[in-house]
Amino acid sequence: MFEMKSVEFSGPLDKLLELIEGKKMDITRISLAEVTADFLTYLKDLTQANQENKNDSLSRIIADFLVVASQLILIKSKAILPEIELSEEEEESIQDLEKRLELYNQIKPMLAVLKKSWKENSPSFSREMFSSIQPVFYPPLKISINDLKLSLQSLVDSLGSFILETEKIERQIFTLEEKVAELSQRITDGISKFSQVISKKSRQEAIVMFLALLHLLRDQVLRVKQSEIFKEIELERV
Amino acid sequence: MEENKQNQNNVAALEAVMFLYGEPMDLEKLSKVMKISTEEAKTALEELKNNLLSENRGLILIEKGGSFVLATKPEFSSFLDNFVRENLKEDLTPASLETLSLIAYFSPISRAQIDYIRGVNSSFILRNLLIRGLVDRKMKGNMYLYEPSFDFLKHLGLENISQLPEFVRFQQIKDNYFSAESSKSENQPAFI
Amino acid sequence: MEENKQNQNNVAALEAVMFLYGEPMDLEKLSKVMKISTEEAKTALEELKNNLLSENRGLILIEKGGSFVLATKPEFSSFLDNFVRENLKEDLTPASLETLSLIAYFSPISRAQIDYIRGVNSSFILRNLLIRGLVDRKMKGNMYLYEPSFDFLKHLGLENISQLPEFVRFQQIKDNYFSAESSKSENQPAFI
Repeated sequence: MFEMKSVEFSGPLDKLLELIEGKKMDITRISLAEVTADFLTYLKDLTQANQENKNDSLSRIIADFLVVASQLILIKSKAILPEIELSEEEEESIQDLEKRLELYNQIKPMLAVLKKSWKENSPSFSREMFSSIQPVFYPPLKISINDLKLSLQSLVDSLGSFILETEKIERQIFTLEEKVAELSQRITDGISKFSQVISKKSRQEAIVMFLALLHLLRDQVLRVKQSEIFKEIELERV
Repeated sequence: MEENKQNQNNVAALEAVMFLYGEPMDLEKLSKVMKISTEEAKTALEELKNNLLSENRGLILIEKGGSFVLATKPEFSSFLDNFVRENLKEDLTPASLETLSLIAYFSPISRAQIDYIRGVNSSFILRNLLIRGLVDRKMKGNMYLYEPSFDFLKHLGLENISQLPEFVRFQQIKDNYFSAESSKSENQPAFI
Repeated sequence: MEENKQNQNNVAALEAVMFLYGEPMDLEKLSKVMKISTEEAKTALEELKNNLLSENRGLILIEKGGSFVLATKPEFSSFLDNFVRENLKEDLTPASLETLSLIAYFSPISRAQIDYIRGVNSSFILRNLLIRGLVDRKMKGNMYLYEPSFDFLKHLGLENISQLPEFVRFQQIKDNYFSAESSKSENQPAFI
């Protein structure tokens, strides 16, 4: 099962490559569509592990995985329904993913090399600054109490933006498990349209909701019907 | 003869200054402290570096971005175990390793480039690496460029970054990739 | 021939060890650190001393009561003294001022906390502030805690840090920040 130590988790590109290599395929759109399900399963396991053991770095890894997952879902959808027209932006994003995977594949040996060097290193050491000098009190010529206050204030201000950034990322993380439960509940409550499920939800959350939908579909908990592309997805409990 | 004598003196003075200061110094700072020209400082540095190659010397000269610092030869690290910094003993996570190797082999590199190649947001990892002192960043234009720090070089016992294993080979990947990128389109989202 | 080679190696190792330790060491300690006999250490010391006589060396070996330490040659002392003084006199950089204000308001504070709040490694700046006598540090458990020096507070015309402007407000920010950080995860925030 899952190692809980976050050090064991690799990034999304690494995982994706591993899955593609596992199928002995090249990096193509077909192979990407092929491994989408496995990738989502891995993501589900990650989110489950995260629920059992809240951990900051794991949450961050999941956020990273979600970005790639949404691109894969796009590829998968296109593979299943070839008549889907991808927008220019979507097409670029898929090409980007392919390009990144190619590059990542090339630099993978680099990571291995550095990892080895890091482990088997013989370090050099330098001396501390003026290590032979005893401290002497040398006040700066111009320094006032106000300088200290202003400097600290601007540091605190920049801290605020970093904390906000942290919260933003955390807000983006909706665990798949939660969404599966939510979706399941809402269908039980009588909701029958996917658009109702994702109304007023952020793009990120909508993606996870769609993931949840795929999971319920796979587990044969529900049936879906879509008369036309971009039309309403009708939901029905099995 | 006179000039040679002067050179020798500069090498000795250089050694004394670098020993005392202990932190990296660039040519400008050295020439100012030693009251010689940057040309003379450069000659003295080269001679010092050459002298250190001798088997009876225990030091190396580490260089990064035009700055230099004296450090112990890596072969003697087993005698100096207790100087290893606590926060360098820890293993690197796969994400840190990924980011650090990009910075080591592809420096100087922007956060946007790192994010693009990794396919994920790297701000936390970069912050962590900065805090651990393994990478430096410098402002260029309106963005930060990241590069390996002196502490990183020291930790691996390298005199400069090009001593990293297979450095040239991986540099080529970077050159191929980035030159293809920049010739292809004007609007490159990843490299702004 | 073999023996000569070994001697050379000992001299190099000795140079590395003394360079880094920077404190007087006697034969016993040297032989223990270098894992050689005191006899071999003595031979290496003599050879090092001899090598340092060369005009292109800037260091000397000082002996005091059976202990040995490397130091800069006296002939360089006037320009090195100047160098030290110039360095201590330099204006504080924005980064130094930031670190100093952090220590003033949030003391006692550990290096890990300082690094974490600033988002970069602060060891060079802390060393600078220490030798300028602006901050002190004291060991608590296995880490140093930093605080403003008495001289520095006096220089600012303060009797204690609570007289700093808006001291209470900043204290609250500190408390909020660290308690929020530590409640968020089990992992120590400073060591992500």
